[in-house]
Amino acid sequence: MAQFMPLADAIATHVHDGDTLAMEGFTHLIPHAAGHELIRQQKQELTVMRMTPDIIYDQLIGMGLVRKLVFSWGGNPGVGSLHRFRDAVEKEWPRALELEEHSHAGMACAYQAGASGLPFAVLRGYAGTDMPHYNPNIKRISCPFTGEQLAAVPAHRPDVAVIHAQKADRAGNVLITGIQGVQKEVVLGAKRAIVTVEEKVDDLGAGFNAIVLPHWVIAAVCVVPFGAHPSYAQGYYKRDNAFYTEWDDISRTRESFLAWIADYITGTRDHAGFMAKFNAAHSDKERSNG
Amino acid sequence: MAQFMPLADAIATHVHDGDTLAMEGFTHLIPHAAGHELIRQQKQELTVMRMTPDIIYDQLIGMGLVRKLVFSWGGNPGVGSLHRFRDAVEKEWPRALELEEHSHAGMACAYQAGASGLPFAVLRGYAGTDMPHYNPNIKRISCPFTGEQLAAVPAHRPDVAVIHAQKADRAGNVLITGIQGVQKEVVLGAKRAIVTVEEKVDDLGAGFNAIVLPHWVIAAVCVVPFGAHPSYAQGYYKRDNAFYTEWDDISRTRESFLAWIADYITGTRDHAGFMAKFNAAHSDKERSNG
Amino acid sequence: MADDTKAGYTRDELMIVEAARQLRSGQSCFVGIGMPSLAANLARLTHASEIILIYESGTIGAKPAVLPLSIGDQELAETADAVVSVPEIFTYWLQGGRINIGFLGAAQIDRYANINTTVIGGDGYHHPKVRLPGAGGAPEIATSCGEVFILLRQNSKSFVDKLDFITSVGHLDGGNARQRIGMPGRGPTRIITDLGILEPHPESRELMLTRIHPGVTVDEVLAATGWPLKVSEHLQQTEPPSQHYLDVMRDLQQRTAKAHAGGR
Amino acid sequence: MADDTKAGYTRDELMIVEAARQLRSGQSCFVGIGMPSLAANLARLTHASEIILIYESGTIGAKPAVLPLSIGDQELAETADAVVSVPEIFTYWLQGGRINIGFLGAAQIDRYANINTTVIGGDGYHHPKVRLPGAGGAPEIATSCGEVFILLRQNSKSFVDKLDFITSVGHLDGGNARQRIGMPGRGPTRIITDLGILEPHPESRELMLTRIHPGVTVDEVLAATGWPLKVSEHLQQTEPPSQHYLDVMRDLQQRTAKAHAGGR
Repeated sequence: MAQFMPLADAIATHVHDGDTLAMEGFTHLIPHAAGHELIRQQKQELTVMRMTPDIIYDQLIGMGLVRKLVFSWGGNPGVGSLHRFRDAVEKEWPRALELEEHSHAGMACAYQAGASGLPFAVLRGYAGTDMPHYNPNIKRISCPFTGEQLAAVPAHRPDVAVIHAQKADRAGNVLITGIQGVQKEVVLGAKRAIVTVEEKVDDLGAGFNAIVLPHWVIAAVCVVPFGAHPSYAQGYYKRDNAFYTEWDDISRTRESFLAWIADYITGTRDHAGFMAKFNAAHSDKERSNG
Repeated sequence: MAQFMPLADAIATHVHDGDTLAMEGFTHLIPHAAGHELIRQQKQELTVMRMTPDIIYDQLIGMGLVRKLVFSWGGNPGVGSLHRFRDAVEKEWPRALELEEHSHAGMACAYQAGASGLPFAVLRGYAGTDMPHYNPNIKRISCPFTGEQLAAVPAHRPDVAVIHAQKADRAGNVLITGIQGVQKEVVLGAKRAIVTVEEKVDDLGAGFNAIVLPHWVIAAVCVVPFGAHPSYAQGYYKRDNAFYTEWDDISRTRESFLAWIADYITGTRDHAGFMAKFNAAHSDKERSNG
Repeated sequence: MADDTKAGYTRDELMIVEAARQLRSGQSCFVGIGMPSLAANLARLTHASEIILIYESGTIGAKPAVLPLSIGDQELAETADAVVSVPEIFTYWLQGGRINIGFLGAAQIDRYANINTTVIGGDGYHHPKVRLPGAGGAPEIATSCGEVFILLRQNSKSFVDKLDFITSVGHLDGGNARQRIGMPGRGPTRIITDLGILEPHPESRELMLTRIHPGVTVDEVLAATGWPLKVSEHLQQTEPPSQHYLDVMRDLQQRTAKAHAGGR
Repeated sequence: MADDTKAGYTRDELMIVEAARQLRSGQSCFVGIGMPSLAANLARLTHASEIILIYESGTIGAKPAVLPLSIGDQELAETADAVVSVPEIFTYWLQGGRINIGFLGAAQIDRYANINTTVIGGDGYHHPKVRLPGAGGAPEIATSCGEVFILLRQNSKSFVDKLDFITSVGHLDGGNARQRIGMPGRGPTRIITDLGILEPHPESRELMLTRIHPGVTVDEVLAATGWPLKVSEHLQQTEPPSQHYLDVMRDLQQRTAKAHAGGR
């Protein structure tokens, strides 16, 4: 049953050192505030999974909190490389990073299998590629009717799913509007789910066939306005494309990265503090640029 | 690409004798008008699949058009038996009926596999039951990671899918609102899809995450008001529960069944004719009862 | 149907009330049409206001004001927290292990609570005397729900020594048979009939009569069972239904009849 | 980047226009961010108004007024005919065989149009010199689309004799290798570069230069290819881009830059 609580409490209560964590969101609704809170609380030895480990995981990796990454595309969308991810893989800084690498289809199907209570998923994929040589979690399976050879991947069953959504009602039912990614699957496949939302409302106003996650599949709901920034929340705010570009500079060197984290993440108490600082700095910047 | 055409033309063009046909709709949006048209056109030797072959298939079976039925629950919902279905199985009237019998989960997963372009589906089901003894399309499969034994069923890939929906826009994009059943899966898994709709509109008015089938996965769209009657269309008309009860009487004997078909189906030219006759008869009846 | 008793309620009414009393707020409950739906909604309207009703049509958290006549009534869709596809309800929700209680009926049940809803008599599956509707959602409800309640009037036609067909599995041939074939759920934990309640023996899993309804004798139950039914040493008597439960149930039934009468 | 030519357009512009010209109305096209998205939207805004653009974020039939910066921009969701989940886009739509054309880029490509977007150099997969983003949707786009177009600037760093890693399959080691391993799609049918167009030989499937862009010499193409590139006996020259296509493309790019500049 969903309990409303501050984000810091949700992370402290539901995320433990060594957990496998999936923070999903497909460009839209990426739970950045929750990622920042993991850094503030210095959660250790995490296995993190995500189709598109973008800035949110670049930060966790750069801070050395991640032991293993399960993923399918690790870049800064529309900008280029994730420098902290590359530094970890290429130079083992700040530590070596174990990789389990899939395709998008493999990840999506593994999440579906997790949500479906199945131990594995079947897809037509990976054939002829080098990916199975480096990922023992990609196997072949035969169709018992046609004999066709297909790929099998084990289900993703993370300890904790973290997603961001637009609204929760008083009972903790959650509404997702717009691009929905794999959020339903990761919540239903996880042992515990934390959902940050833009706001708590009396009535979701959800039509038929809207994407609603009922309160009883969620452990904690946290009201965190702008909780997806610099990603976007349809109906609330746009993607901060400029910050994705800035991240390329911030994250390029270890020093500038650590300075930014010290300033914006460990140097702020919570997401409201982060947003206040961020907005102040960026309105200054715009003024100085103007 | 969807073409608008009269229902009679769609059935004549896209349904051939011997085809495998799936007319889906889960209580809601059952494509009865299309079923009637199959009877008017006397399509022969059909294999028909449907999770819940209710009145619509009872009529096809009673008219001897069906060679084989693939299904998971064959009753008159909330009323009792399907007498024509029972007569075919128990007495082989008007002909023997081959059965391929699944559970709902098995059927739903087989449709998903069809839509997914996979040759089979995996589910945790059927274990310990007698169903696999009578259905060679239920096999066991091992998880390549855990060794768990699961069930496998072949994908459903019907020649023709037929569904009913609320609206189509001018391009032939179709909106389904409310209980959506397996309609998306059966359309995407079929070689050709016929969709009957309550009305053609300029703009579907579909919100984010609404169930929209794009025009380019549909062969024919037919505007057929009340095309789901006696089933219902959310936002248009309610389920005619009284007719489901009446069907128990109509279908109980071969004679009364054939008389009803002669009167209402082969005795009418199209669905508008059927509805006019049906409404006239039932308003008379109500008067005579009153 | 059972007769009215002097107590002011029928045995069917007692059966429904007793089934409702087994449910608790917060449980997720997979409900079929008919008696299970009546019992689950009675629970929701009395002591278990926060029970979560899930119908296989994809309606999650339905709160119908009147009982549905079909598994996909618009009343269910209009009152649900979420409406999802039928494949999703069977994969993510049922097989996904999200359902605490599954409610089943049956045409036949055996001593290990295996059930038949497929064929009866005649010359086997291909030439039955009576062709029943078939499996529906039952096999996987029986497999994947946390536990299963079966609601069924008790007589020697329905409580049989040997099923004509195993449609859905209870405890198979007993013992730890479910675990052996990898079934995640605990299977049927109680069979609620118009005469009493049967529960599986903790080890053998053979059904035992553990509770008997007021006004029913053990001999009557034994006569209504097609095998030598074991009776618990600690046989208890069911609480009679309270007037409040009877009132709520009858009111729900009347509202339902009224709502569906003006159907056309 | 290619220089401006006297012709009044850059080689990159010619590459994009040429890619757009390969597309037709009515085709369903799986599009990534960047050059493929630019080419596909250019086609939509010119000769192929009824082309169906599908992005892996689940947006089907997107008609963006400006180019998306990410695969899941709200512009895509707001203009799409349908928005579905990411698992659905990969299962029902891509693997389901509903996509005619898949558009891919690459870091490296070999003579059979196999591509690498995973790692380059260093000491193999575990200790690469350059860690690239990885597979994304490419392996299954390459598997399941009716055919695949690859859009890539041509030079000897990207057109290599041997890939450091096979991320997505083109024609493997040639011949009927795709059919042999059960791939439904035809695989890469054309590689559109800033120098010309390469197509697989009908039998060997080895890439051949079949068209060359205006102002480019065959020697230049050979020098930009890390293997001895075969040249078609019927080598043709690409049509220069019409002013209309250039105007529409530049206008789209300007609108895009303007829309995204005011981002915060």
